Amino acid sequence: AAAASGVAVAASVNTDNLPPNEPSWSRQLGHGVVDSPYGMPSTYEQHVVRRTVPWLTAESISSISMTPLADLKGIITPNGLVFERYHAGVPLINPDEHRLILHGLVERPLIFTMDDLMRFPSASEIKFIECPANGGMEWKGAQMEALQFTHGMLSCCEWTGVPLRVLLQEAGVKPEGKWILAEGADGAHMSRSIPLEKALDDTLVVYAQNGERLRPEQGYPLRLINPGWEGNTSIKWLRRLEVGDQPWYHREETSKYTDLLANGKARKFSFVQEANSVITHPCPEKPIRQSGFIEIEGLAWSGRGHIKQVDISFDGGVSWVPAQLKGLVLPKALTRFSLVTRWEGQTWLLQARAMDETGYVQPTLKQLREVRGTNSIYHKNSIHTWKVAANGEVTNVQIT
Amino acid sequence: AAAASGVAVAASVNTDNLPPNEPSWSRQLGHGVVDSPYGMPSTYEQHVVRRTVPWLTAESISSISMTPLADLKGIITPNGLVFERYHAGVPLINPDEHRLILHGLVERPLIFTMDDLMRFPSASEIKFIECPANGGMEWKGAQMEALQFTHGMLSCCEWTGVPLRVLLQEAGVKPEGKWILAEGADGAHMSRSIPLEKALDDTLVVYAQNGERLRPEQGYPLRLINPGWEGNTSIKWLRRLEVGDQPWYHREETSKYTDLLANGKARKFSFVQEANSVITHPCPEKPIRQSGFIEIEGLAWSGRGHIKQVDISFDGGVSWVPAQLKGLVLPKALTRFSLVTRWEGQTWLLQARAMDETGYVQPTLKQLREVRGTNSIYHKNSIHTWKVAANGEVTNVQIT
Amino acid sequence: ASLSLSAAEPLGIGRMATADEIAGWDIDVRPDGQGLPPGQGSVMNGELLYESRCASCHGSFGEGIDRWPVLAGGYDTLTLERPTKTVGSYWPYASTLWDYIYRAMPFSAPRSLSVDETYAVSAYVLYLNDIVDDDFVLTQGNLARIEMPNREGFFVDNRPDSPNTRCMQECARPDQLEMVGTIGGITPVGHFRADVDAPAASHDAQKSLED
Amino acid sequence: ASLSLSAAEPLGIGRMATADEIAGWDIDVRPDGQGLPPGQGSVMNGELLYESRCASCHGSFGEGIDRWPVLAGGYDTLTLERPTKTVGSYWPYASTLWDYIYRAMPFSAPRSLSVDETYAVSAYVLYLNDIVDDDFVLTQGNLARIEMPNREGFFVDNRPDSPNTRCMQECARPDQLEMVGTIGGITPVGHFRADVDAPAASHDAQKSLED
Ligand code: HEC
Ligand code: HEC
Ligand SMILES: [Ca+2]
Ligand SMILES: [Ca+2]
Ligand SMILES: [Ca+2]
Ligand SMILES: [Ca+2]
Ligand SMILES: [Ca+2]
Ligand SMILES: [Ca+2]
Ligand SMILES: [Co+2]
Ligand SMILES: [Co+2]
Repeated sequence: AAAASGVAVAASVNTDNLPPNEPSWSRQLGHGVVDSPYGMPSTYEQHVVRRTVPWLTAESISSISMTPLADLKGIITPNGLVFERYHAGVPLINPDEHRLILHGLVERPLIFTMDDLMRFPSASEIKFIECPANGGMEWKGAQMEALQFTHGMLSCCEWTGVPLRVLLQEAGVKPEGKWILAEGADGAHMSRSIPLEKALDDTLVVYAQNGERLRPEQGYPLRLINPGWEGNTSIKWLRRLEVGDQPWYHREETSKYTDLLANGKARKFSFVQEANSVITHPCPEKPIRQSGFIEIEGLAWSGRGHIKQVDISFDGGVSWVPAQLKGLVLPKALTRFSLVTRWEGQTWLLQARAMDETGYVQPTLKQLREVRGTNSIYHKNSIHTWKVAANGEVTNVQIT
Repeated sequence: AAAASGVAVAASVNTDNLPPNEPSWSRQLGHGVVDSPYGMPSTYEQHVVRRTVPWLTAESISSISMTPLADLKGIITPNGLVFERYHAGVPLINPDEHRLILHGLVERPLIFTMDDLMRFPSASEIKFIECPANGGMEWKGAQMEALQFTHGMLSCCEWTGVPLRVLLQEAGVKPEGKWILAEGADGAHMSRSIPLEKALDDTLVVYAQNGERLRPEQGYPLRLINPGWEGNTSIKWLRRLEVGDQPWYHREETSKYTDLLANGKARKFSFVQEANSVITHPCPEKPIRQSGFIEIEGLAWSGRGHIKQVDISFDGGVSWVPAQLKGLVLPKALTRFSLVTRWEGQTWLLQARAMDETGYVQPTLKQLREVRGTNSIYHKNSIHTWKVAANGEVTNVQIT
Repeated sequence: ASLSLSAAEPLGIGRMATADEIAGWDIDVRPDGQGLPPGQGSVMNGELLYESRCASCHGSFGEGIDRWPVLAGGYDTLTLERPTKTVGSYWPYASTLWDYIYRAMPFSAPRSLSVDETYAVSAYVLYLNDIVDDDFVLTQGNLARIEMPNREGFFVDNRPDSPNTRCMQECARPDQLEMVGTIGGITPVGHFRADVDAPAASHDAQKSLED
Repeated sequence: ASLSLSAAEPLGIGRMATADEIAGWDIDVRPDGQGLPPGQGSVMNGELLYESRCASCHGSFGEGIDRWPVLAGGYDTLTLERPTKTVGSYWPYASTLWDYIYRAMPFSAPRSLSVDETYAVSAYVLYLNDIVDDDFVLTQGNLARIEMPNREGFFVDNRPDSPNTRCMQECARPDQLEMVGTIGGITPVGHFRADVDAPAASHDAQKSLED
């Protein structure tokens, strides 16, 4: 096969390890079992890490780091690479000393230990979690030069916990109960108001991610997951749930996480992460290195349910072709799409456009800006454009 | 609620951190983002690790470690806890110097770099992987005192790679081709013969697990996954695939991984991991600590496809009640089952019995021993029994 | 759904929380004043506290030091290209200020303020925003009655608000597409591009770069 | 399926492997002798090599030192309660021996034996198993003709072989259930049981326990 595509031997390659030679690692023994009781990636993968953009925040304690989406496959984000977002640093909580109090408009105010919570029937769900500020640095113009920074406030795990519904049932919600305040045990005591309707639908009180107990950065030992909703509502280090008859209008639902429009009015309680998508290959971190066959690959997701269709444009949105969904297509989970084609050095303005089960079609940047202006910060889910140059390099551009 | 179940305050609990007090971690800032570019579990979870039973093997280099199933939730095994099995230690392979050669009865013998392999259209599948020796220490009698050792040679990940079918298509298999030899780049040069039929069905040439590149212990940078088949056939550190017209009868398919029956004859090419199940809660590591409501939970899996039904017995197999399957029920993947009931100090002989989509029902130990004797080593998938004592302690027993 | 909620038999897991336990953690305050503990604080007392415990980050006038949040000013900027969203210019309710300071400020010593200190420092931030006079005393009784300038500035989520359709052909006029490139050099790309001078990928690394 | 395999258009990824490249890695040997390189080795030469490079683990008579594998003996033990499965008592083909030694032995220096050395040491292991005489010379030509004692000992997978049915009631007689407990003390349980003397959970930890 493949006259055009040779095995590219980089300068650093030691040919002693290439066939017909027996590589050095094949002529000796490696390390034994339980050398790492808890394993880590290969030292050759040290570039696959979370990264931040330091100037975004005053310091690292109230900040964000992004998932290296360009290096990830499938739909599961490994726990070590799930993006970080918090407002007072990551507390180190002793799980034996952690408590959840459920009170307010309930028949029976309750207090739970972690052991108590794990006695309830558990549920496991693969769901994405996304910061509503994902992509928000680009309302006014393109400035992020890598996929990790344009879309990396996004991860997807298998979460295990108790449906909040079950806990509410245990406490007995009074008829006046309409909203729930969720509060964290971190220094920020992060708090958000959540409509009872959501709590009864699919909110989970979570203690495990991808099989093991939550990571400290994701709320160990306990957090909320509001599937499909802006990440900030999925309170981490959860210590308290109060049922009330109206929302609390706390700092994170007034000063922050409201969406200021051009007319000076702001949208509040904008919970849902609307359908979104991005091409993960090629991308700035993964330019095209060889002509010929190429699989255009990417991720799509919607806070309203399943992804139904993703289309690809090579010409900046003038014409579109359908991509294939591949692997598991789960509601409110990352979904992979793929389109195989050939690249022979042509320039592309590459775009993906997702449609979800409600028929909602991801908007263009122009459509979004027309309605929302450029000061909205949050919920920027417009069609994203990668420019593929004749040499295969990929850059972030905007089409207006 | 719950007069009977109090918040058990262990001796080590610092009441200063309990409500109404503000815990210490809520009164200070935690660490910032990218403090761990690649994150790790909480230091409070240091007991959740892989473990081995040292006397099983001469040393750690050719040995096995087990997944701590009792502490895991859902169906995904986090990469750091996936069980280890290898015969010459874990090689540290430079991915730029790794090659896969595909040759033998093909039109076009091919050589691939890792970059080449990642250009092919990828597929991601959640599949269990199990060592056929899982539970094999118990053919003659119960001796493993924990779930981690009775069933821990078992993990389940989302694997991403190229279907082997696609690579074979690229090389063009000659009509005489019927078997494939897969060979590793480790010191053992681990080799197994795989029928072409399997290769064309669902074998994957895998470079990623749970989103990120393979862990060294699981074959970095490249391995085979033969879904539902004994783990040993899923050659790690894969460097060579040769197409032939007959099997090779190598050491791992003659001396090992053959099943010696009582009459002195041995079964060969016993690839499939038949339906199996185990109760993960309660279990020796997770005794019952409180009377009242309890969720009996466990894992079921079958190398022949989906799990269709799991039944539970509380009386050592005299009578059975159906359990519920919960979460994703995927073919050749771990599947969670659940049964909620009450425990008030009664003694139980607790069993789970899986049935798969082919109608195959997991056998009793007696049935298995009658047909296979006790020298089979591999493929011991019989119904497992936990004895629950009046004090809630759980021990491993056998019913004969 | 709420019917079945109260009707169902409890599983009996956990135990009743005592009123005392709840009281210690029940710190939330709502616009209608629910949750506010008895107490009070004057602008004058607030000034001293603010100067010693807040100004190092937020500035003596609430103007924000370095990249720390601005707390005051910004009136009539919400429609500008670069709005200044502050307690005064943006926040709809005064209760949010009290609640937030009591739960999260000062940044490095959350929950270190007493109730009266919280009233005082909240009063002072309101004063910095010209919402109250310099002789004002904020109390459990009057906080809910404070009218914030932007209280009418919010509306409930009405999305989807930006309709697109699944057009497949001639969806835009090629000659009208305008392509705008990236402002270069401000994101960490050193791990995959050799030719650039870019920030580091963590605050620590960036700091040591700059030192 | 195999038809479409050769018919399909290649994607053009990767490149042709050269004969030379393949030759270096193509080390496998089959029962019919395919894959055996030209060469030879005598039992006599094998003895010297075996003593210096193999006996420290497998023992001078193939009896196995400590827990290292036994290579010889065990005839007529396959039906006993504790069978001894060796090259002589269990392996169906001599080719497997040559292949395995050439790919994986000696344990800590795999691929360090030459072709002739592999013939010699294989001959010696066969000799230890009374399969060849002390004057035997193993060659590319005669290896496939060696008849192993247990060559008829294997049959192809015929599972499912142990039928159960989904019985729900009275599936066993309670008075006939016999419960057998665990042999205690041989698995690492120290991480969840305080009252026991058990092995450590890794070889290193166990070794330092015993030292
Ligand atoms: C060491 C720096 C520091 C000090 C001292 C400090 N703050 Fe803050 N403040 C912050 C940071 C950082 C934030 C934003 C936190 C986040 O990201 O959630 C903030 C946020 C705020 C906000 C919300 C701003 C907005 O627009 O949402 C208010 C109000 C506030 N602080 C008041 C105070 C008061 C009152 C004090 C003193 C009692 C104080 N702060 C002391 C750093 C500080
Ligand atoms: C340092 C110890 C060591 C030395 C030296 C050694 N071996 Fe081994 N041998 C092993 C181990 C360990 C295994 C099993 C490897 C595994 O777990 O897959 C083994 C397996 C074998 C087997 C397969 C046994 C079976 O029943 O499957 C054969 C045959 C063998 N060795 C032959 C040799 C020969 C010939 C030499 C010398 C050229 C040699 N060994 C040197 C440790 C050693
Ligand atoms: Ca449970
Ligand atoms: Ca690909
Ligand atoms: Ca309250
Ligand atoms: Ca002043
Ligand atoms: Ca060959
Ligand atoms: Ca001798
Ligand atoms: Co929002
Ligand atoms: Co088998």
